[in-house]
Amino acid sequence: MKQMLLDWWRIVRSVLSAFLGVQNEHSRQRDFASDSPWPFIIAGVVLALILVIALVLIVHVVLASG
Amino acid sequence: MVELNLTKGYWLFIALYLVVPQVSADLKYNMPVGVTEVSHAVHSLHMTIFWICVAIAVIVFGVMFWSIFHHRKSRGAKAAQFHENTLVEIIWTLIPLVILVAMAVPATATLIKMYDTSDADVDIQITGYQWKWHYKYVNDDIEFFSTLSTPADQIKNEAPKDTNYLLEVDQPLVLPVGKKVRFLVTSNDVIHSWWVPDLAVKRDAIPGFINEAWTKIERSGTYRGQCAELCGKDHGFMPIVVEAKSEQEYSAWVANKQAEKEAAKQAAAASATKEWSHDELMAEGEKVYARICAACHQPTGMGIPSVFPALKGSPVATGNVQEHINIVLHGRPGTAMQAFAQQLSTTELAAVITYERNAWDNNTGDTVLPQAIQAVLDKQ
Amino acid sequence: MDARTQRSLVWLVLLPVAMFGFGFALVPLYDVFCRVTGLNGKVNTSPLAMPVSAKVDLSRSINIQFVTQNNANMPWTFQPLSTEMEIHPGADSRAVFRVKNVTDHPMSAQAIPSISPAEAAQYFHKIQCFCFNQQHLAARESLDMPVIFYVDPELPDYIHTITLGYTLFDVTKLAARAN
Amino acid sequence: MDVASEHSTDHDAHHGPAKGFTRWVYTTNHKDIGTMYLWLAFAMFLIGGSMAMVIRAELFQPGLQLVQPGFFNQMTTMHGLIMVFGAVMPAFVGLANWLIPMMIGAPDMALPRMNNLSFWILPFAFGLLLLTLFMDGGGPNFGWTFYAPLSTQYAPPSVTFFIFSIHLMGLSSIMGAINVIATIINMRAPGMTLMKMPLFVWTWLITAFLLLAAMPVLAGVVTMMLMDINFGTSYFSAAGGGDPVLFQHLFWFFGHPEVYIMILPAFGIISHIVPAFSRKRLFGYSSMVYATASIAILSFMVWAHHMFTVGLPLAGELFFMYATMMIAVPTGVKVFNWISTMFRGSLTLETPMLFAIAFIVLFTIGGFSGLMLAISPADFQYQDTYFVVAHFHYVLVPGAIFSIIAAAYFWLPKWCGRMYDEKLGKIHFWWSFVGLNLTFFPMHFVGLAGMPRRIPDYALQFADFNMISSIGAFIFGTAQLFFLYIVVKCILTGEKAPACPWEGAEGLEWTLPSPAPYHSFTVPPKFED
Repeated sequence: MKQMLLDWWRIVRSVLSAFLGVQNEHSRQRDFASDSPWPFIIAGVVLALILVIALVLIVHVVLASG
Repeated sequence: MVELNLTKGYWLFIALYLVVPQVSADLKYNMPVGVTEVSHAVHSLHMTIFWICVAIAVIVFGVMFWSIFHHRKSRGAKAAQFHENTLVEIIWTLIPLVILVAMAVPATATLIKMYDTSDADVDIQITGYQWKWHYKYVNDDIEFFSTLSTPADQIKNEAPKDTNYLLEVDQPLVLPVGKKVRFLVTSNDVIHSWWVPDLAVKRDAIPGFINEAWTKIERSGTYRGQCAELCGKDHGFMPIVVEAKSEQEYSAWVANKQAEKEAAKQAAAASATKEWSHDELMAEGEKVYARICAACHQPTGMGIPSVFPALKGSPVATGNVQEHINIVLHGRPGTAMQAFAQQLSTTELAAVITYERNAWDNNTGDTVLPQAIQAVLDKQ
Repeated sequence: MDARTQRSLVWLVLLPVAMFGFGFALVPLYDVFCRVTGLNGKVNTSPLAMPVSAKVDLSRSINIQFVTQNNANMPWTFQPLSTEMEIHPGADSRAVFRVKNVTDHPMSAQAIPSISPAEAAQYFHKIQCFCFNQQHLAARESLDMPVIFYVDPELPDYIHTITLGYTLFDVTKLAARAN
Repeated sequence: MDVASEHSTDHDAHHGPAKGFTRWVYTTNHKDIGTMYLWLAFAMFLIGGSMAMVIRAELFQPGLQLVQPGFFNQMTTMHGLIMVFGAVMPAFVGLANWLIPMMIGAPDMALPRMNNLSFWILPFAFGLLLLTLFMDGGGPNFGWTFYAPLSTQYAPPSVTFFIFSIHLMGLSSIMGAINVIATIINMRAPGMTLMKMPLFVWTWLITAFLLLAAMPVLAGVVTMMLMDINFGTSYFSAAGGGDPVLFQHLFWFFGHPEVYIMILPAFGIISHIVPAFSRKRLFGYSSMVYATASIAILSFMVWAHHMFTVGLPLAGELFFMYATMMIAVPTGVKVFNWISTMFRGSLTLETPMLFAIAFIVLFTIGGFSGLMLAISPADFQYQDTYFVVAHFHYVLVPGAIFSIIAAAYFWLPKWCGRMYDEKLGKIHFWWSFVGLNLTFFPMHFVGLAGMPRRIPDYALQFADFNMISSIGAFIFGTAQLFFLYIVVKCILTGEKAPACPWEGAEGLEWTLPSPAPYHSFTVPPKFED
């Protein structure tokens, strides 16, 4: 279970760095050594939705503060 | 040879990028500072972000051109073999992020100010038509069309162009100074966009919907703008002129306008009784035709094939008179042919129909009197 | 074409077909999104499921403006009997619009409502409105059309004026095609 | 003009290309199809360019001198459509067809017959589009963004042909994208893992996914238009419950990924040329790939920044402003990476490198004006003025067009086995550079001063900067005819090019002889990094 959590955290971290557009050689090779791309794609879509929701929340906070 | 002019090119380019905007900022080639609180805010936002971009550009391109010039092979530069440095990359990602947040704060404040249309003193309904604007003072029940008044021969380069070429209208929109004015923008046919740079107001006019905008003009004067959304053939020929008057002048103008409306009603009734001769109607008709109808049906009466029908020898202009009157009064729905019943007086309608039935050797010999038009209008 | 290309081909054809469907799905999605957020001044164009009997807030009065607009040279005359009205949130109010078919042939028209400011749209509830259905008028016929509405008391307090605008469309061809 | 055929060397096993016309009609060879795409793109570039000359000739002075406003609108619309769908996109698909198989060590594209079909749709699509100019009522005159109801209720009768040609172009692009993805995923040489692929292949893989997601939505929009015009539905007419603003949302949901479809391959090309002439590996290869992916994802969240003045609610304006500003970050990363690649490299400045440096400088200026446009309150003054025209021309002309020209100069020796004339190349560069800046730089200021877009005539205060723009436009236009001369001269009489004419160039395509044999990599090459 712990290993699984660790993997997911690594995938999330690498997708977040993808959003920022910065990644180092080492973790990129490790990312791309993994067998199937699907976990990355799912994490990517989920995090994209979270990004959209985060932006909408920021807008509401900004509007609420007036 | 190449390396030298590359550096010269760079300094010329930076000079161009730095000097020209500064020179043009004072000249007429920059966003107008405008006469409303919102336009001042937008102008300062524009200039701050512009200077931020210029600063970043000078630093980034400076480093780039220096390294290009310095590391040329012909100067014996050996290529270093580093090709990754994540720390540097993270830095040059966070710095732009910080700059962006710094820009977003004032922008948000200005935008919130632009969207507050509450408690307006005057409400104006602005309607975009194919190729002119219609203004209606909702509270004072005044409404009129505002059409381009630049004569056609200036546009065809047959006459010298005056200073406000293409930016002058026959009836400008008159607004009070210091009062909050609320615009209700909509459209009669296609999407237009009502834009006056000096007021920093730009709102799309969409058929079927009402869009809101507001302004509070600080100084009296004349402010000119144009339609800012492609709306067909004469998109470039439907300008906007706003005349800001002081409060007294404005209320005097409103009163005068309402009096004018009453007088026009009497005049219409009176002119209906006046005996108009065929030639008088033809002369008046020609003037009205040139001002309104020539835009589509062309001065020659030939129209534009399959876009605007020709009147010369047309079955309508030479056929049944009642049918011809009906089309000019009520227009033809779904086409650019408008209903001119509210736009022209009965005399003007009678004159232009008489002209259309006799000009370009249609000469049906008919004389349509204002009384005939009045009869049709009363029957409605 | 080897097996692997064939397998990826299946997915690669499904994606554009799905996106084509998504393009069409955006139409109802947009409508729902507009209704929920009152985007673009859209307001309900069908009778309310059940008229909410909100309590009347006598302390506050809202100025309702009525504005009319004919579309694409629609010849009918169309104007509100009174251009302005003071109402209390929660109270049912009634406004009348007069329309007249000035032409000499029968026509059908459809009025489209639009509320400004757009934020007020979701607090503006129409119980009965001539814009719920098409109006068919014979030649030279005139008609007074009522709209019964009320404004939700939860209307944000910075809104004091609401403009209800109607645009009148000529739908004679559309109606003829329908029946 | 047989680019790849007259050199079919002996070891080219079973058969060279067929002779004569049938070769080009029935070809399933990725090199021939690439050549046809590139020549079609060049022809469309010159046709679209001539329309731009008509526009700039009319705008040379105030007053109507040359064309009627109705025809002027047709010219602006067709200029936009032909340049976007006819010049830039086919040119990138042509480069993909030529380069991707060679770069990943594949013998050909995954679906050769579909490749042929997706090319041969295009000449008929553009023939149809150009024919609408001669139809009753004229060609499309509602702008390349064809907003309803101007494009539905008030359109000329030829709008249905316009819709059909957009369908054809969309179909061709979708098939092209499917082909590229299937090739990249399945046919890489052993040892060439996803992460060792050249960057041009990476950017095209991501662009292809953008195409598959965006193009169908455009097909949906034009289908809705077709039904509105002919079958009495009212998607975009308020009369039947529709909404013209819905059209703009749908169009720009496709529109913004489309503009990234037109710039991501350019990023790929520049990421090949800059390292080659700096004799240094690309800086931050993985960041470049991740940044491209991040741009692609963000491009679907920002579409409404084209509609700030349409009456969006305040929350919508803020959301799209913030999302649009975020795109500046990954784009910035890419520009910084190119500059770091050049830093402490060993540079030589042949023609491809000159175009690449001009790309970096001028595209970034387009990026800065784009950042200014993202600021929603300021956009109220910029929207639909010549400031926007200056922005997207700075992003597209030195962006997409310069990168395509740079790619042509860089890979021409590989395609036709002959070197272009270096001196003529440099003349072409400086000639285009001057013409471009003379044309589009004054547009920033004329737009700020208040000149709206798409108008055939303007007020007197915009007169002198418009004259400069028009002169610049003719300079830039003639430079591209000169480029045609350089390319033809190189193909016919250029001196023999070695397998790898560029000292710093790396990549599988440079291991092939120049010109690349008709069938290359029939046996997958061993690839070790």
